[in-house]
Formats: sequence, C-alpha cells, structure tokens
Amino acid sequence: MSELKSWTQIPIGGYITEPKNSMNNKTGSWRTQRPVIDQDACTRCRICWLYCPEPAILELDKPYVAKNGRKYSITFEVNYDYCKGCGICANECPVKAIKMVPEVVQQ
Amino acid sequence: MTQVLERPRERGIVVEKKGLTTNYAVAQAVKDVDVDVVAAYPITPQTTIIEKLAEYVANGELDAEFIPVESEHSALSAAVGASAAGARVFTATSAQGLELMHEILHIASGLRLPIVMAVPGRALSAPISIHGDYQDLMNIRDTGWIIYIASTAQEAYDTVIEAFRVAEDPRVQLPVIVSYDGFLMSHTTEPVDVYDPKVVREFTPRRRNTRPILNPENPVTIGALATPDWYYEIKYQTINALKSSRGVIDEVDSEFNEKFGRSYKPVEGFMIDDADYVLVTYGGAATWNALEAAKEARDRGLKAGVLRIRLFRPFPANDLVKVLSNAKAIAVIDRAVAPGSPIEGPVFKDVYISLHMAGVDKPMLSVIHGLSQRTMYIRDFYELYYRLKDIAKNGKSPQESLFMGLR
Amino acid sequence: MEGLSRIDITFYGRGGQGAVTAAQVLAEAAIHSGLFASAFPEYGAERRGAPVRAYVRVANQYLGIREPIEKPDVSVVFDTRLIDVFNITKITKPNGTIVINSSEDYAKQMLSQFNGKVVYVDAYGISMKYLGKAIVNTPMLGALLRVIGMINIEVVKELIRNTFRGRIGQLNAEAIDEAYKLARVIP
Amino acid sequence: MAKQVKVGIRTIWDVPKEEYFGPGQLTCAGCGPSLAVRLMLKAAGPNTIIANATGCIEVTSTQYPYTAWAVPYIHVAFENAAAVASGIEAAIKALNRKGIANTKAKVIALAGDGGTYDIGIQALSGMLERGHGVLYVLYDNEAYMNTGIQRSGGTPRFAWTTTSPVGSKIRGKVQSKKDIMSIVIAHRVPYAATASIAYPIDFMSKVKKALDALDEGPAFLHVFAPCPPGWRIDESKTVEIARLAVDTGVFPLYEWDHGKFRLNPPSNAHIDKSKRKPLINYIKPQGRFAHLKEDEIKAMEAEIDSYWDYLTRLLKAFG
Repeated sequence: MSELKSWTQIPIGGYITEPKNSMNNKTGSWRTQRPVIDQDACTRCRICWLYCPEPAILELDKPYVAKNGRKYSITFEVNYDYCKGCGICANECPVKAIKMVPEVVQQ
Repeated sequence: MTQVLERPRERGIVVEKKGLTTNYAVAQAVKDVDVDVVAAYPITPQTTIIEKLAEYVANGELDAEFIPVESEHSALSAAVGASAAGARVFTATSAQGLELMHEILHIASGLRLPIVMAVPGRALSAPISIHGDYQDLMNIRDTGWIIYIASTAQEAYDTVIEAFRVAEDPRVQLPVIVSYDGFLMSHTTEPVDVYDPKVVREFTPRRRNTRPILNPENPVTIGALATPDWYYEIKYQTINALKSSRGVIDEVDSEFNEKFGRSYKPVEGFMIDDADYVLVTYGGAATWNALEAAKEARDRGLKAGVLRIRLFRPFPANDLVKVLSNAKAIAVIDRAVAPGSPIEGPVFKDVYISLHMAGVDKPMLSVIHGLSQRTMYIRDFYELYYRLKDIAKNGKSPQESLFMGLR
Repeated sequence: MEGLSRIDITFYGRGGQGAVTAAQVLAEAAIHSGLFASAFPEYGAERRGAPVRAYVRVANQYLGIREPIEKPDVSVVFDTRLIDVFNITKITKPNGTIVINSSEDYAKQMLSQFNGKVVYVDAYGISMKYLGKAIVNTPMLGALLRVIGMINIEVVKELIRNTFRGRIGQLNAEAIDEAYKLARVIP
Repeated sequence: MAKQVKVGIRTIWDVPKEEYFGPGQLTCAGCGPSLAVRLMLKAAGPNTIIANATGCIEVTSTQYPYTAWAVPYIHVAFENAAAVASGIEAAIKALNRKGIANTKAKVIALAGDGGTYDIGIQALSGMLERGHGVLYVLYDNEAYMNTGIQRSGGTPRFAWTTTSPVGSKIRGKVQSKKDIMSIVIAHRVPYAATASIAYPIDFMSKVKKALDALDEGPAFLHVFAPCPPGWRIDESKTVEIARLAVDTGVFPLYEWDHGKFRLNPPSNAHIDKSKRKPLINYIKPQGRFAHLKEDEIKAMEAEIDSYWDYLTRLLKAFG
C-alpha cells in the first residue's frame, strides 16, 4: 500500500507523473504456484520471455554453462516479485524446461 | 452596466467597430486568441459560431485544426484529448448537445483541462424546441466548470478572451463556459469593438510547462482510476479550485480593464444603490428588458433596480448579499426550471441560500419566464416591480414560483 | 448627450428571400456609420418559403431593449401576400411607413386601409434583371434606404460587396442602386 | 527526444528488450490483453501516446497512485477513445505546424471489444471517416470482462456470458459476432489487420506497418486476446487458446493493406479447410462453450466456413 496523502499534497487532476511506478505493486504475492526454470534444460529460445503478460521473465546477460556442456551468454530467470504464477511460460516452453511448483510446498 | 456604452481608451486597441451577432463575436474572440484546435458539432443556435470558425480556418485566418466531429460527446472528448496534449482548445454547443456532453463535462473539470466552451442557451426536449432559454446551462451547473453568462455581444467577445486567461492560469486550470441567450443574443447583430489581435494575444500568453501534458519526453498518466482511498482528495482539489478561482477571475478582469478599458463584475447592479425592489436576472433579454422596466418604474417614483448575475459559477454569494441587503423585496427571474424542487427557480435557490446564509431575510419571489424564448415583455418586468411592492408590504415570500406568461 | 433618435424596422419575408440577411446588413451599415443598431431574426430554423420576420432597431445611442418590435416605424414587405399573414397594415405605426415589393396599383389596393406612407418598388423585376432570380432582399434594402435616410447607401453597398464576394456582390450593389432610384411614394 | 525503434521485427530476436508496460499492473494472472499491450508497445516504442477506453486494461494499469505505463497515457471514458485520440492527433498537428511544439509522437487509441464494437463504434467511425492519423488497437476478449463477463457485439454465437446465460430456452449468445474488420475496411483506411497474441512476430510487425501508414490516415488492428476467467479456461492456456483460434480458422490472420487483401501465415493455408485444425480443439477447453451440443457445434462450424467463403471472395477480388 502506498502512503495516503492529503488533497494538498497530491498532483492535480490525479495525474501520475512517475512512469511505470506500478513496480511498487509486488504482484508476486498473488501466486499459488511458481514457475521454476531448469537452466540446464533451457535452450534460451526466448519464448517464455516473449509470452509473459507481466513481464516477469528476466533476460539477463549472465553466462551459463549447461551440464551437457553448452555455453550460453544469456540466462532467463523468473522475477518472483511480479510473477502471478499463471503458468503460460511453462505451457509454452517447447522443451518443457519450466515446472510449476506449488508455493506452499516451497516454504 | 453602463460600461457597454463607453468606448475603450483609444490606444489603437480597437481596430474595428463591427456589427456582429454574439455567435460571430465569440468566433472572432476565438480567432483573436489564436486557438489551436476547435472540435465541434452543429446544433441550433450554436451553429453559426462553428460555421464562422470553419470559414476562418478554410481562409487561413486562423491556424487551427478544425475537427468536425460526429457528435457533441466526441466534440468534448476530442477537446479533452487536444487540451491534454497541450493545445489551446475551443468548443461550443447548446441544449441536447450539452446534455450529450454531460459525462465528459465532469471529466474535463476533473482532469483540470483549460477548455473554453460557448453555450448559447436553449430549451431542452421534449417537446423539442430550438429556441432560447437556460435550461441546458442549469442542468450542467454542477459539473465543476467556471460559468459566465454574458448580456451583450461585446461582453461575450470580451469574456471569451478573459475565459482563456482564467482557464489557463496555473492557479485555476479549469474549463470555462461562456453562456448567453440563444437567438435573442446568439443571432442578434450588435456593435462590437474588435481589438487588435496582437494585444489580445499579449493578454492571453501561451503558458507552456505550467501543467503536465501528453508528451513522450515526460510521460504522464492522465485519467487514472481512483479507489475510495483517493477519489475524495482528488475530487476535492477540483471543488477547491473552482471555489478559489474567484480571485483570479477578478484579477483577470481588472487587467482586462487596464488593457482594453472594459470591466465586468461578477454581479452588476443598475440603479441598485437605493433600490427597494430588485429584479435579479441573468443573460441579455431578461436583463435589458428588466432595465427598461426599471427606468419606467423609476419615472413613476418606484425605486426599482436590476441586479444581473454575470458569474454563475463560482457563485458570487457575498457580492449579492452586499448589494441586496437594503432591498425591500427581490424577485429572481429564471429562464429555466427545476421541476419538483421546493421552489422551481434554479438561480432563485442560489440567491435565496446566499442571502439566508448571510442572515439576510427578505421577501423573495421566484419567477419563471422566457422558457423556449416565450417573449418577455418589458411590461412583464414592470408588472413585477409592482408585485414586489405588494410583497414587501405583505412581508412574506410567496410559497410558489410565478410562472409568468403561462396560459 | 443629444436626444434619442430611434427607428424600429421590421422585415417580412419568406425563408430563402434573404430578409434575415437584409436586417443584418442594415444593422452592420448603421454600426459602421457610428450608430447603434441591433438586428435579430424571429425564426432561427432554416425553412424555405416559411414566413419570416427580422427586426432592426437603429438609434443614435445604446438601446437595451430586447423585445420583438410590436409596432414598427417601418415595415419592409418582401411579398404582398405577407400583408395579411402578419396583419401589417394594423401593426405598422399609423404615421409610419410600409415599403413594399409591388406595382403602384397593387400597393394602393392592398394597403388602402393604411394611413401612413407607402413606398413601392418592383423589387422582383430588379432582382430578376440583376440576379436572374427572385431574391429581393437587396432591392428592398435600396428602397428602404430611400426612406430612412440615416444610413449612407455607399456603406451598405460596400458591405454587400463584402458579404457576397466577386460579381454577385457587385450585381447586388447595382440592384440596391436601381431600387433606390426607382422607389416611389404613393401620392 | 527518445528514439523510435526503427528495426523491423522478423524473428523473436528482433523483439526489443525494452518494456513500456508493467510489471505491477493488476490484470488477472494469464491476461491476454495485458500481453497484447506489452507486445504492442514493444513494437511502437517510447514515442507513443495512448488514449485508452474504459475497460480491463484501464482499470488494472492505472490504479492511483500507480501507473503501469512508461509512455504518455490518457483515459477519459468508455465510448470515446477514438475521439480523444483524434483530439490528440489534431493538437500535435496544430502545435507542430505553429512551431509551438516539435513532436513525432504517434497516437494509439486502445479499446476492448465493448469499447469498440458497441459503445465506441460511433467515435471510431467518426475518427476513421475524418482520416486522423491514429492507430486504433482493439484488444478483443469477446465480452465485457471488467464488469464481470457480459456479452458484447464481439462475443461469438453460443458463448455463455452472464447476460447470455445458458437456460432451458436460450442457450448462450443468440447472435453472431459482429464483423468489425469489414466495418473498418468500409471506411477505406490505408491499413487494417487482424492479429493474435499467439503470433507475436506477426502482431508486432503489423503494429509497425500500421504506424508507418499513419501519415496517410488511420490504421486499425484487431488483436485476439483471450480472457481466462471470462472464457473459463486455465490461466496457463491463454496463448494456447489464442493459437488454436487461428489454427482452427476461428480467427484468421489477414491484412487490408492499401486496397489489397492478404491472408497471413498460418491462415494463408486455411482456405483449404483440411489444413485447419478441428474446431473441437478450440471449443473443448473453454468453459464458455461447455454446454454446446453436436448440432450447435455444427452450426458454429458452418458459420466459420461461411466466413471463410467470404474471405476467399475478398481474396479473389482484392488479393
């Protein structure tokens, strides 16, 4: 929740002057199951990133060497601050490298 | 009210004395302040304003985008979009058109957009009537706009110029309506002193960067959803802005007076200082005819006076109280009705409340007249002065509105 | 201030004949001549052929009156059939003037009950001659100017030339001139 | 001034990394329209002004004091996104011409099916007829979802909604989906196209094409964007269902490009019905169609076939 302000303190007309400050809404708390990416199975195809409605898949310039020896210059990670757990990423992943795991079990 | 007779101080400001209808005078003012966008839909009796503006744009006399929208709802919506994008915007409508805009009227004031709109007042359907009164204006009085009601073509011209200054003032940032009698003014040709557009533009300088606008360099979100936690505060800002716009309205008028030699007060009295019997009016026909009647009544020894309300929102309650405190009886002439109200005159209610809030209790009469341009004769107003005399003697306010001229 | 000098004029025409324009041009001409004038039409809706009234008040000082003219000093009648429609012989002031688009004989016959001054002009003929159609407002203005005298005909012609640009404006100005010359008072 | 993205989008790797919408918007998990807006803005870039109609996207993206938008944004009312956008476009034109401003910003009107097919169609038609250089993007989730799933002119025949309930006498929506594209094309706009969130590259390249056409007049994009709660589908299936809509021929991808009609892959193969996936694949996972009987599915299929017949004739005439 944002701090509630007096009418004298807020910009006129209810304008919001800070772009994308919705990042204050940590929608990750909505999740009942979380996507977990198997970095070794992941082929870095970018499909999960492309189809995420939030976006809550991060494309990071983080090199990774998979168990099978393949070298990647990028890594996809889930931003759990915002991921609502819809599971589109897992559903769309062509190599089934993303598993949906119940949140409760994770604790 | 005699200022209309005076010529402004000659400093080369008046370039021409023209014979203009009030609608043309408004179009002239819109051209002289150099608007950027006009969005409008035709409706009698507003149409000749936008025809004239379309002509100005077509002839290159006004460098603006003219958007011939497909409805009044879209007229004000386009005006809102254009204003939010930083343009100086004008629109105009009447009657059913104003009703169709109603939803967006609240939004324009809520979003604090300095749009200026002309409203030649007209009766509302049903039955359908194209003729003038102020029922349309009364129906939108609570939408958060500043509302002026002019009484001459000259005043309408001057007021549109003042309206842009007031609307765009960073202390105000509210939309403004300039209203006047449909037909009886909108289509009446009168003398109008037209000023040098250079001077008009000096008086209405463009204010850039005083309000956030839709601009990719500085992205802003306009028209956000407010939850109950926020709605009240944001709404109150608009309420407060309208209330406190009065200071700027007065300031702009006194500067206007300095520059152009004309001034209009929120309420204007005629033969009012020693008046026992006062007709409170708004608009052109009611005011000027009441004034003729007052002169005749004075000739016969009755201390008659007229008080015209020029600024309707924010309502000049204190000004009224000051002027009306010495009257013996007061009638308010409404060219509109509020059916089902305790008493049917909408402005009567405002005047009555203003006086009673200030502890002034006078016998008062609510008069409904001039609906759909039913002729308001000078003799009708003359008769009202003698009614007021009886009412003063009796000492009591009549409990019913007087529907004058009703068969 | 000098004393009030004022004249109330009503134009009677039909939608499409230009009565409203004539009233407006007259008022504008008065204003350009340094007088006060107000002009307003009774009907705002555009209706071809329907009877229309337009009022003009001209004065040497500001007039606040916003009533329709009930008793005009001058009635300008575009069409003899409008005499009965508006009861023109009754409402025109008894010492006033009726300016009518008619022949002398017909005007005499139609306005026999009227005791004031009658000015007639063949505005129809003039408009057919100059404009090729029966739009009689400019010749009627010409005849009216002969009667009221407060307004210079050249100011009106100039306004007409500005209102209708090009050749049409010039032809209308000529029609005004001709009507001004041909207008006659019934003896 | 921020730079407009100039690169074409031909492969997934051409998709810009920049995000101009979200995260933190309050759309439902698996929201199709949310993805549509995200992809649309990636293609449009930062030099864009949005005029949004009332609807799901509006209420979920701008809950005060937070906004999900990185570009200038205005919401005015439900029925007037096209009119508001017209005003913005006119303002930019006038201010640029008068030397008061110098902006290259493109204007996008954004509305759902309710705000387009129904209450907003007058303003849309006016904007198209007047020829404003505005891109109108319709995100179609086939009902009034924001108010709790009521039928709109964009709801397909037989679909259950709360105002087209499945009763003993009337079973779901009686009327067919309005052909909004034909209505738009009848305005002789330079560019109009259908797109789907399931085919993002096609969608994004159409956004770019549409924006490029704005110098000539208005452009229109009809984007298919399923709604998990409204369609009674699992929230992980949003993209899959959208893909099935295209692959079964329910929602063909095509464009009207300067008087030429063109079917886009994979729909360009679907004139041959045997190349379409069976309709049942699309219907079965959706709770809103759960009540459908054999004959109703047949009727639905006949309607789709008839639409394809119409498209085939369009292709012959304007291809």
